[in-house]
Amino acid sequence: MPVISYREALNQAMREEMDRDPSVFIMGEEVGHYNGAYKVTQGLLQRFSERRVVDTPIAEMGFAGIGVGAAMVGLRPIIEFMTFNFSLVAIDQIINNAAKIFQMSGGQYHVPIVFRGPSGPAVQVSSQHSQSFESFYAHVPGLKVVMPSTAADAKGLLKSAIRDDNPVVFMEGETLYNTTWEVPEGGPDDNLIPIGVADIKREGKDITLIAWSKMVWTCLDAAKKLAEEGIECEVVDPRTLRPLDVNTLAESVRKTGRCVIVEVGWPVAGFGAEVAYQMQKLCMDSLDAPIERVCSDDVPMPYAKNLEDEVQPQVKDVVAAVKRALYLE
Amino acid sequence: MPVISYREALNQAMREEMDRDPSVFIMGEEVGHYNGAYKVTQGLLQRFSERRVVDTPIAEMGFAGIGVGAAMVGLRPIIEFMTFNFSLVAIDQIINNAAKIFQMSGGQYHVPIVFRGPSGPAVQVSSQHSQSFESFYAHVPGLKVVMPSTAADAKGLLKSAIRDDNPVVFMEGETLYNTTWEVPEGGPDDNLIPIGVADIKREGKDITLIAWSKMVWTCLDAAKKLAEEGIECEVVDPRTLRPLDVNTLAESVRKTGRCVIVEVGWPVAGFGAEVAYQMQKLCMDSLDAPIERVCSDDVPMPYAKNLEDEVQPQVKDVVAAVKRALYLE
Amino acid sequence: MSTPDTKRIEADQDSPADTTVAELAPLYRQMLAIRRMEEASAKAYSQGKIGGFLHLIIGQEAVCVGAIAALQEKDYVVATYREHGHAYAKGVAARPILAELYGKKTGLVKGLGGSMHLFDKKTNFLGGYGIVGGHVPIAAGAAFASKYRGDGAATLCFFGEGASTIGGFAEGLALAALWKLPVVLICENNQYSMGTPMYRSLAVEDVSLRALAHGMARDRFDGDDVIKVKRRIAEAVERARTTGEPTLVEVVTYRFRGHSMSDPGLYRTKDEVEEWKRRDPLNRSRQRLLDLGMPEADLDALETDVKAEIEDAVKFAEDSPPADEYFPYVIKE
Amino acid sequence: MSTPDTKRIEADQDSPADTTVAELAPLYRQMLAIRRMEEASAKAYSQGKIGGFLHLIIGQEAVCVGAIAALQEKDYVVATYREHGHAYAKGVAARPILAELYGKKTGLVKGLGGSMHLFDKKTNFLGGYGIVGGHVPIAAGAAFASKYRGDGAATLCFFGEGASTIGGFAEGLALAALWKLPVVLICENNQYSMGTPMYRSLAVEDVSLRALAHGMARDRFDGDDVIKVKRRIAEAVERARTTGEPTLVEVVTYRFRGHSMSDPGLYRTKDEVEEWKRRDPLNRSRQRLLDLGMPEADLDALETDVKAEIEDAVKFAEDSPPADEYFPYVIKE
Ligand SMILES: Cc1ncc(C[n+]2csc(CCOP(=O)(O)OP(=O)(O)O)c2C)c(N)n1
Ligand SMILES: Cc1ncc(C[n+]2csc(CCOP(=O)(O)OP(=O)(O)O)c2C)c(N)n1
Ligand SMILES: [Mg+2]
Ligand SMILES: [Mg+2]
Repeated sequence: MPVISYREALNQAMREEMDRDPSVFIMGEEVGHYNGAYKVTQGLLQRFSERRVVDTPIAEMGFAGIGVGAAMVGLRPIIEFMTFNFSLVAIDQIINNAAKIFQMSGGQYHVPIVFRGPSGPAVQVSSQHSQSFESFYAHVPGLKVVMPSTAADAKGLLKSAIRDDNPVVFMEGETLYNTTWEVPEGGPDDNLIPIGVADIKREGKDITLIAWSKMVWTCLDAAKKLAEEGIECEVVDPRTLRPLDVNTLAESVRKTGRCVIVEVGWPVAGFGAEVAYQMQKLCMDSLDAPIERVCSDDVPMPYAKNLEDEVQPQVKDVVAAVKRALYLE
Repeated sequence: MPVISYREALNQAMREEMDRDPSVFIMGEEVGHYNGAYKVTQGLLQRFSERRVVDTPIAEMGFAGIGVGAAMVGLRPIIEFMTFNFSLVAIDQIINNAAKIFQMSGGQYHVPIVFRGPSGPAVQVSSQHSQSFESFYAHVPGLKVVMPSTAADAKGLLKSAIRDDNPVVFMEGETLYNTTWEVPEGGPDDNLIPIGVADIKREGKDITLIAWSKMVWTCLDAAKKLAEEGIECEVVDPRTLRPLDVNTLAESVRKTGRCVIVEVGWPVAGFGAEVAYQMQKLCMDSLDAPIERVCSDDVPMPYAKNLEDEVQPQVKDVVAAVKRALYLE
Repeated sequence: MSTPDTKRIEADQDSPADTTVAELAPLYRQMLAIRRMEEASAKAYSQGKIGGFLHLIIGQEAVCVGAIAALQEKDYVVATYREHGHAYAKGVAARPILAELYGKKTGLVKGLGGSMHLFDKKTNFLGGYGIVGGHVPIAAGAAFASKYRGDGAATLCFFGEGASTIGGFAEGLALAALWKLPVVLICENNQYSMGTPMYRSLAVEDVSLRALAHGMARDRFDGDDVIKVKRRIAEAVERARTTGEPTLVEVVTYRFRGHSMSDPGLYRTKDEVEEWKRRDPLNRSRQRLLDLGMPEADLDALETDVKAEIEDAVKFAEDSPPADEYFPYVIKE
Repeated sequence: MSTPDTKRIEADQDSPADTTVAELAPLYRQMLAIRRMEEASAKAYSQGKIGGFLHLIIGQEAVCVGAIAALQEKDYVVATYREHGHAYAKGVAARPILAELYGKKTGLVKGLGGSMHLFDKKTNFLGGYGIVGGHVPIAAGAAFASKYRGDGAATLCFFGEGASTIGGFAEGLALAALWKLPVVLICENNQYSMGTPMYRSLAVEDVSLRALAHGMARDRFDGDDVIKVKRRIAEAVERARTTGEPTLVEVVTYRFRGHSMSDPGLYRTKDEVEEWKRRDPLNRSRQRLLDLGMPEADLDALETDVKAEIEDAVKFAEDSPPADEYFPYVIKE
């Protein structure tokens, strides 16, 4: 299987879907002539022209809303946020319009739209540019929320998101674009990954690590380390936060009896809290220890590299949490 | 002790603090000449003039940001959102500016501001006007989030919020304004309630009900009903969601061994999930049953009264959850 | 504040636009039906049969009726929470509108949206929205789609003067101007934003000045004469259809009732309201029809007919079964 | 698009504003120090000693230096992420600025903010902000406070032409105009928003047209001559101080480097960049000082002095201890 980058996988997904369906177009800041701030839309303008690859001024609320309106009357917009930090100025369009129009119209209008872009901290871009808002979008009925961790998931899930008849918030890992993974080849209709299905990224019997996006990689590294000490971690990646595949998660937790949730964002009312609620509810009898959570520190992200590293969840933090959950400390 | 309405309590708190401190002013839509869309600012314009009671055009992002700027240079703004549903168009100012300026400036500038207004569903105002976003604001370090359930808490906590040197998101129950409670008399500096301290609204030994804002009333009604069947519920009201008084909550749960969390908003990644995470973490050994959650249905709010009632958590739903937690069904 | 660029409202009380009975009568009928429908809703609201917020358009009927009369069926309309009249003018029947206000299963949106959220796909009525300004980008989006497909449709977007200060409007306006989207942005300036008179919410008295910032076409006139509204909006629609260019149009009008049923409207003097009631667009059109030679008897017949239509709609709403499902309308399977 | 109202940029290459060595020399020194500071940051960035986003203002120095020269100490300045020069011009020393970029404990904001978030309470520098347009209401808020207190201070708010399409700017502008807040909104039009040239982001070439929508005072000119910038901004500051009225000012300028260090700037032709480098505001001021009779030797001395100042600041940053705490700066106790 060809090994490609997360960036290239997303690019292929959009290219294939735009080839397949003329109603799909992409709109956002610098997506065209600049080939994307993170080069995810590389080459799309050349291939599809300015009609379908639309560079926008800085007006997130405006172009997010334009996407919603266009979707209502039959187009399939992909709205790129340069980063999801900037989605806060457009969040009203996503929550009050995109998520509710199917309901408000009594099922007459649906909104097939994808809001995508990088999410989570990059490197030293400070507090206004280092945020993870997945818990905001996952909170809202009417939306789907997808957060792929690998190139293969990114491609298969973005294609499904573009074909979905509902608004999908598709959050990419800002630090994952250069990561590579085996991505199966095939025709435009092959290898789609259904939204709402979790994936076991590593099997293990001693403890379940639940993580998404970048934190899956952190958990896999921690699992390797712990394996050296004879501790077998199962790493489960929900891939989709809404709808959440609670059964796959719960099955693993019932099997291992222990659970550590790892997320890159702030702890309080983060999505990890929801996962914790579900797991204690579904697995209480099998739990041999309280569910542990590893998150960023509860602070705005500092600029200095040494502080930024301190704030973010590291492999060592996951290892420590696993040992607490196993009462090894 | 005089019994006054929640609305009057908020009005007194603002009047007293504006009398005490000339740097306090209130700004928002219809707060002055109209005396407030919900009449919470009744009489303030008359007493303090247009200089300190500022009617605004419809521009939440603009006047929320003006409040932040004014707070940076020494004023103490109270920004009223006609309802917190409209805070979504201003949320970038709250999260990216108000919550971060103290950190971004390395502690040089702080932002003593209160964002207040009604939150949660009213009656038949449909999906765009019936939302509860406390989990959004509680997620963000740099903010404090207060949600009083009674007139006494409303007055004591709003006075504390206005005096706080940090941005405080003060969410009032849209359906609580006419509720009454005993509110202690005293001077302008008396009876302040510290932010971050939970309150036990009813004592009981069999099970702990955790709820805030309007749901405290629902829980008290459910507790009465259950008492008739000999089930003694302890109703704990955190009053402040950030910072959360986990110890008081955990103490109660350890005592009763059972916990039901009741919230008016959507279930997924709601603040109840955070409470559940904390309780299972701190009380796992004392828990005799999984933590239950009672929330709104996971849907945008419908307009029709019968459907709206179905969607929202009712006393009967709390009663049923309590019985599930007690294995009585 | 009035500026050198302020477009004066020409006082044209006595110079009505040229028209015929054939053109005006149906528009008068629509305005009257909307008036009666609004009155019926107000009555039902006071009887507790309609809940939530109820925003009536009584006094402003000539704006939505005249403007939408300039459209073809394929054209789109996007409106606010004050949109019963716009839906009716676009072709939605009184029955599903009133049933919706009653929260019935037979309502236009199955009792899920209520007064503020009427939507009708058959007539390309893209909906009523409750977040001020948030619907302007949506209208620009429908226009974007028309340009993308080259379907020659135009989109009308209605909003109040109070919306002209919010970012959603500003961004929708800027993008429509930059991309030359076939949309007509119609500011229904009823001079109040809830209890706030224009002079406390806008730095200038002329909302259409916003167009100058973008080199966009603009127009501004009073909304008393439904035919005049139709003519002037038709120019903008034509511009959208042929050149694909947007227009910002301000129509000065007045709401006779409070902002919503819960607003007593104490911030306006009786005289002011009376003065505007003297300019009632319905009386004006009725008189014009008589002047044009429409027999009194025909007018009476028309009015009886309207009365029957609305009474039937009320009965339909009253007799319809309550709304009964919402889960199927969260996610499209 | 150019409209009838477009303010032409008068080509004044040969008609410099009247000034003296005493006035110009210190401004030239500031511009030079900023240029050297930016060059030093670029070098440190390429050495990996500075991380994150680094937005340089090289080529635009005359705007922040000239504008802030029109201020008093009590006046406030609010800027974007491209604000090293603005902080320096307001009186912040090169040492804490560079130490901040290095992420050191001795940095202006203790290593917590970095390049995009410089703040300095001593000089009333209200900060550098990273969300485009989000800082405009904050500037209006500082001006609101000045009006509330009657302290006679003015606030300058800097932003790029790319910010003129976003809601935060539109709402700040509307409220400043309505409430007559003593703020001067300065659009540093460097003709690009990242890789986007003006004609793809704005419907009109004249950003100051935005003022017409609010009956607000406006001005528009090129930013080559630091003295001219000072004079024209002084007029607006005077207006703010005396009448309390806001002004929207557009200054046309150019950035010689990419949007940030990670942008190669391939979207511009070499010729275009060269053309603008020929208009370098620093060379222009240096020549003007010579014409005004400043001895070459004094200029050399000034330049050596600046070189030393920046070298010292770099050394200070290099030798300072790393940032070491962040918890105390989340909530003020
Ligand atoms: C963003 C937002 N802020 C506030 C409100 C509350 N609100 C509803 S209608 C209204 C007044 C709107 O006035 P205008 O735009 O003139 O329209 P009109 O009601 O006069 O038709 C306000 C403030 C809202 N719905 N959305
Ligand atoms: C709301 C928002 N959207 C997008 C961005 C990403 N971004 C940062 S700077 C920039 C370009 C700004 O251009 P301009 O306003 O002209 O200022 P300049 O950088 O040219 O000084 C963009 C798109 C952002 N920071 N905030
Ligand atoms: Mg109005
Ligand atoms: Mg620029």
